Amino acid sequence: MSDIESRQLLSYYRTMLLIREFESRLDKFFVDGRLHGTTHPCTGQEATAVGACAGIRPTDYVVSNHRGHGHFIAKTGTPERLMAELFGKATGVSGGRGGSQHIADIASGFLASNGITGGGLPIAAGAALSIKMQGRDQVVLCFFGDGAANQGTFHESVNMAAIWKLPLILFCENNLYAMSTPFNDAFPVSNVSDRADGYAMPGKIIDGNDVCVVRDAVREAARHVRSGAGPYLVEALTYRHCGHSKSDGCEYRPDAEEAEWALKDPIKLLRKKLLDAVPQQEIDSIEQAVRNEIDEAVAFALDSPQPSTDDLEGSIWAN
Amino acid sequence: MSDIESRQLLSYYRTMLLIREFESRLDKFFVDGRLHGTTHPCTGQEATAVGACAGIRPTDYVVSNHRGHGHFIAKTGTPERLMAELFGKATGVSGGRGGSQHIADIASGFLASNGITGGGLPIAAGAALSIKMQGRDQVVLCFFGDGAANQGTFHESVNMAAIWKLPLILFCENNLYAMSTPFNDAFPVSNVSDRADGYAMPGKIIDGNDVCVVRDAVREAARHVRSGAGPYLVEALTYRHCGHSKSDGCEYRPDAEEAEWALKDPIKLLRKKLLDAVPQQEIDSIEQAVRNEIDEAVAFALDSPQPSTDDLEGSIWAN
Amino acid sequence: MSEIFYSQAIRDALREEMARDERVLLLGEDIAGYGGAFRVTRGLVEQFGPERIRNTPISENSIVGVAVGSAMLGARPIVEIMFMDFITLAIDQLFNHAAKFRFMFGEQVTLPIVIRTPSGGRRGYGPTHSQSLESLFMSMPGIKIAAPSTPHDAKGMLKSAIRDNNPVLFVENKSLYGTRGEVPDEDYVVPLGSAKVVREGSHVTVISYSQMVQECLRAAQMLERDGVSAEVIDLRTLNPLDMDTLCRSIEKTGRVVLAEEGHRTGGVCAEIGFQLFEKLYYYLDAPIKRVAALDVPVPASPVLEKFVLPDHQDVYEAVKEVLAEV
Amino acid sequence: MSEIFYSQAIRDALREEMARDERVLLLGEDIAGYGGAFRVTRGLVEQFGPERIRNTPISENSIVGVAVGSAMLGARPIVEIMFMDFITLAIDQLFNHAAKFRFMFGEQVTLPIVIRTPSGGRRGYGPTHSQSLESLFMSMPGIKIAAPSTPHDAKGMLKSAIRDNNPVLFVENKSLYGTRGEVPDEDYVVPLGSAKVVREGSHVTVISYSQMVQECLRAAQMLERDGVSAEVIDLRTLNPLDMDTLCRSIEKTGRVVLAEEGHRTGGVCAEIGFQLFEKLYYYLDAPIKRVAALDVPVPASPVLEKFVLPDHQDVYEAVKEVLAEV
Ligand SMILES: Cc1ncc(C[n+]2csc(CCOP(=O)(O)OP(=O)(O)O)c2C)c(N)n1
Ligand SMILES: Cc1ncc(C[n+]2csc(CCOP(=O)(O)OP(=O)(O)O)c2C)c(N)n1
Ligand SMILES: [Mg+2]
Ligand SMILES: [Mg+2]
Repeated sequence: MSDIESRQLLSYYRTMLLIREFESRLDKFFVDGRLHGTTHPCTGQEATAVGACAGIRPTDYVVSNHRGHGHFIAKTGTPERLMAELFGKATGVSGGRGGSQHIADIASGFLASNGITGGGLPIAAGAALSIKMQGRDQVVLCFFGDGAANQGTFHESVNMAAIWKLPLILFCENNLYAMSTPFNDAFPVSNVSDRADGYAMPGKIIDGNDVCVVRDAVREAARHVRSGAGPYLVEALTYRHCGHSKSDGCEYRPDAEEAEWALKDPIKLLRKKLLDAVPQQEIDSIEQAVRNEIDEAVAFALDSPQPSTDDLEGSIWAN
Repeated sequence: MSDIESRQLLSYYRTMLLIREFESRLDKFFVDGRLHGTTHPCTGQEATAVGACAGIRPTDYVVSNHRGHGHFIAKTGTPERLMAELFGKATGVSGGRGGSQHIADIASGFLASNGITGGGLPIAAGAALSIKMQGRDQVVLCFFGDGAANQGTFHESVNMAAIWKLPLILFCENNLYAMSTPFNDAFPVSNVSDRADGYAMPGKIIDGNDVCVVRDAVREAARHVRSGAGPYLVEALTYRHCGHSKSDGCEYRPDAEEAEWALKDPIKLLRKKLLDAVPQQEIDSIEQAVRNEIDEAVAFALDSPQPSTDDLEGSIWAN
Repeated sequence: MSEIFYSQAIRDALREEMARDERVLLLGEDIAGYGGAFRVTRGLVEQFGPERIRNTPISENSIVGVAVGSAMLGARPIVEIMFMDFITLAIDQLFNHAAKFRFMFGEQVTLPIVIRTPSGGRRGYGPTHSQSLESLFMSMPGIKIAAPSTPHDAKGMLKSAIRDNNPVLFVENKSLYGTRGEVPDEDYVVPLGSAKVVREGSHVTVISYSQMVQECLRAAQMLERDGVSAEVIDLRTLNPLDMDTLCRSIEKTGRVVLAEEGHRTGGVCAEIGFQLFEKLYYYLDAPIKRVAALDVPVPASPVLEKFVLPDHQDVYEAVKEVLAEV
Repeated sequence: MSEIFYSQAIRDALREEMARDERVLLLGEDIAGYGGAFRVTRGLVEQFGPERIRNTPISENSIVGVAVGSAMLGARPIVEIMFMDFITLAIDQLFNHAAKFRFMFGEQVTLPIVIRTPSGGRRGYGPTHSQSLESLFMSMPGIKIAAPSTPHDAKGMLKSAIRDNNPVLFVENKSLYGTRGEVPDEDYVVPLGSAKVVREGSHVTVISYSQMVQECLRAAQMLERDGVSAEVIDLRTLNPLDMDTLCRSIEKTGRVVLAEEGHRTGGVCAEIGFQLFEKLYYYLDAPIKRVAALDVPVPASPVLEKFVLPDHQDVYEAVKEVLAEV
């Protein structure tokens, strides 16, 4: 492995760990009753978030969904204001108004996440339309789940993106379940990408737990869509290591399946790879740095003020 | 041609003529200002209506769309109460409340038509679900246009029909335009049926102007769906000989294209075929009978009373 | 009588009606093994099987459309929309199909459909998982609206809704699922279209429905300590409205506070208030006040959410204001 | 000044704003060559090309979603929904996305989006092509609602809507397209949020918007013959509401009739009536009356449609009733 490569892998590792640590810290806060509401953790799916964002340029855009913490941290690089958002604080990315499912950081190109399954797809297509009409060379990377692919918005937006050849990467995190519903109960075909032909676009199935595979696939997709050839579907197979949301014990998943995917933990796999290339100590220090960073994010969130209630109704309108 | 065959063709011919005469009479009434509102004539598309209904059993069901006069006459066999509906009379199939786009004749298995493009697809899937759950052996034949195939409801309903293996025939009348929009402006693929694979269902493209071809394709589809194998898409290529609705002069269609399709007029084609098999006089007498039948339908409509306004608000609730 | 949870009352009604009438089926996302996001349908698939407790893909508009089509051929479908916020996706099938088919097809069809859905906030779920959208349905003729506030009414009204031959929107405020109450052990129904005086009083009539009834009752207790006797009425059904029960009370009290969890402007209270005003202009001793959510999305932050959503304190204050009018 | 059709006024506003600001684009079904079902956008594609006058597939919900996404990156999209009835399909993108993004993302984005759509009946189009669904939007914070009744206001308000940095629902009652009126030749705007006294009077205030304003004016003429002086106010914008203009008039007349083409129950009048009642309880000399459509789908039959929809005769009678109150 070249040095550049190992630096890159270390950087992916760091971000993936940051995401995992973020989610696991949240989990503790929920258990301790320090957070309420709910959240959809992405534990186990760190390679899709980090790999996909590594495959686009910093100036490109991301549209996310309900399971968006990983996407956010991968795209923006920092967990602080997301942590503050979870705590409902004024310094949160959405000023505390959105919470876990409703986050945006326009300055970093993280356009929107939303609690409506499938709702982000037309939004992403619209952003891509603006890019195209303005003659810019950015792309939009839209994350959505296998479950979202059965919403009418998938069909409608992908069709529009295809006829207008919009720079849109449709990145499906197929984690085999939509909430409790196994893929095969909701689809008559074996893969989401079996539908790509129906929109005359490429559809590629990849290992979503290998961050480099994900990055490379998205790079390829980005090249394609940036060239004006229209949308490109990447279907990344992955698995969440946790319940759908806080209240889910995952009784619907076979133990053997969970065990099998535990072995494919993207962070473990990457760590193993790294151990061949860099000294253990370097990895250890990243792990420590990540814990520190999350500690700091928590401190930031806790220290932050509550949002103001002044003229809340007035604030709904832009001038 | 066997005698049975020629009897059958004569019967198709009669119904197709009935539809055409119905539409052309309506047209006159609109021009004369005796009807207002609007209507979507199916002139030129008589073979799809008649052929498709000939391919299912009388006990099967039909769900229609905004361009539904032909479907209605083909399924129910009679234009009288539809004519009364167009005149807004109490004897109309919908009691005058629905008008051209909102018709049903449950007793004849004509379940619904509706003014919402794509709205009938989930309705048809639901009807098929009831059939399946009740262990009956009927099928639902759902008419929709190429334009409707881009609505989210197409995707959602076809997916559900496919995973549940519902007895649903998806009959797409692809008349190359959705209102003024040519097929290729709205689709990135060449045919609606290019999407069938994405739902693991058969998708068959046929000549929609040959009534026998249509009938045979729908028969085949009916066999398939009745056997429990799930939905089946038939895409019938056809053309309307008229504007989308009353106010449409069709400036968006090339003259050459219109001329080409005029040659493929399904009624002319069938008449020619029949002339080889039965005496001209028999055809003439059918043509006369059809005109009489429409005259009678008009007389029936004109003689019928206006709908009552008594307790109109109360009538919205079923007991 | 047994004391059970609101969610259990709903589950019992479903179970009993499904046992009673094999045409009844359930459609919704994750309603089978998982039992739905709020576990209301848990255990039903074991008894009735996956055909009748039917998990659907995530396709709200077409799920409702499928229900409509199935009802046309004799089924009595119950749809669970996981959060009321997602009903926005199904408005076309609800308003242009379910609500209209019977009337516009000259009364040829009946559509016995129930749409069950959890409404409301107070859980920090944020803007797309906390709404109370009943008011959208107030203006669409052809769909009944039920919104019970107790386990007793939830069970009895859901049975009525299932046996009703019309589309019924059945609103279950999610804060109610964990509340308990007495429910008869034998079969009973609570008819749709009847409001209920849940607390008698003489100085003011406080009218609400769903979870806000609990807030109103709490406010009434606070008011009692101040010597104010508040009559509290639970509307229970928003369409059809039982105006008679309201009018009887107001003829007595002359003063009214209306309360709902939805947004203030264009809400349920506006319609009810207007009707009361039309009917009781000469009986009212003071203008009607309404208590409702601020006109902004329901924020996730606990501080903001509490600020935006109305509660017993707001009801209490509104009553005080109404009583202060000359 | 030139006398032009309402549809021409809209077209002129579109043309001028598109020439003025290249970020403005139009999205909708058959809006390019065909010019839309009502030919309102006819001729624009020749001037601005198919990129900016962009025909879409039939996909209402995602068309609105695409507009939202494009607005996030600097476009100023105008969506035409061919009939207001079809907006039901787009309620999710409108209510959970367009209306909420600014607030719920902590004011990071502005969404300058206009949704133009023809409402209303009186053409025999039947239940799914004749609705006036403004009231749905009354209860959703975050979307302005404009509904002009004259070519002058249509042009001036559409310009305001296009220049506004918020989502605006722009309602064009289809009966108005063929009406004519004077329109200034130079650039002008009519601000959103301002109602207008379109006829002065002293006995009663008649309040309406969109096509019903014409019915009210006709009723006012009939009333004049009876010696009744009716003040007629055109609301023009339903959100935000200009209550001041209404209150000033009612403080003078003491009597009010509200009129809309939508369904009576849960309609626009309920909200406005309630607010008037809240604000003017001590000024009103009689209960407010409302004139609206019956609570049934709008039938196709001319006889039934006329029976269901309100017109000048209904306004006339309502005023008579309000004046008869002691
Ligand atoms: C419109 C809508 N319907 C249903 C839900 C509830 N819901 C939230 S996530 C989810 C499953 C989504 O599955 P998938 O798209 O595969 O994403 P995953 O959760 O697996 O990441 C469901 C049903 C929702 N939020 N929005
Ligand atoms: C939801 C909805 N959107 C738009 C329309 C307006 N409209 C009526 S028919 C039509 C074109 C439909 O095209 P297609 O499905 O191909 O059927 P065709 O008219 O060609 O038979 C359109 C856009 C509608 N009625 N409903
Ligand atoms: Mg999934
Ligand atoms: Mg077509």
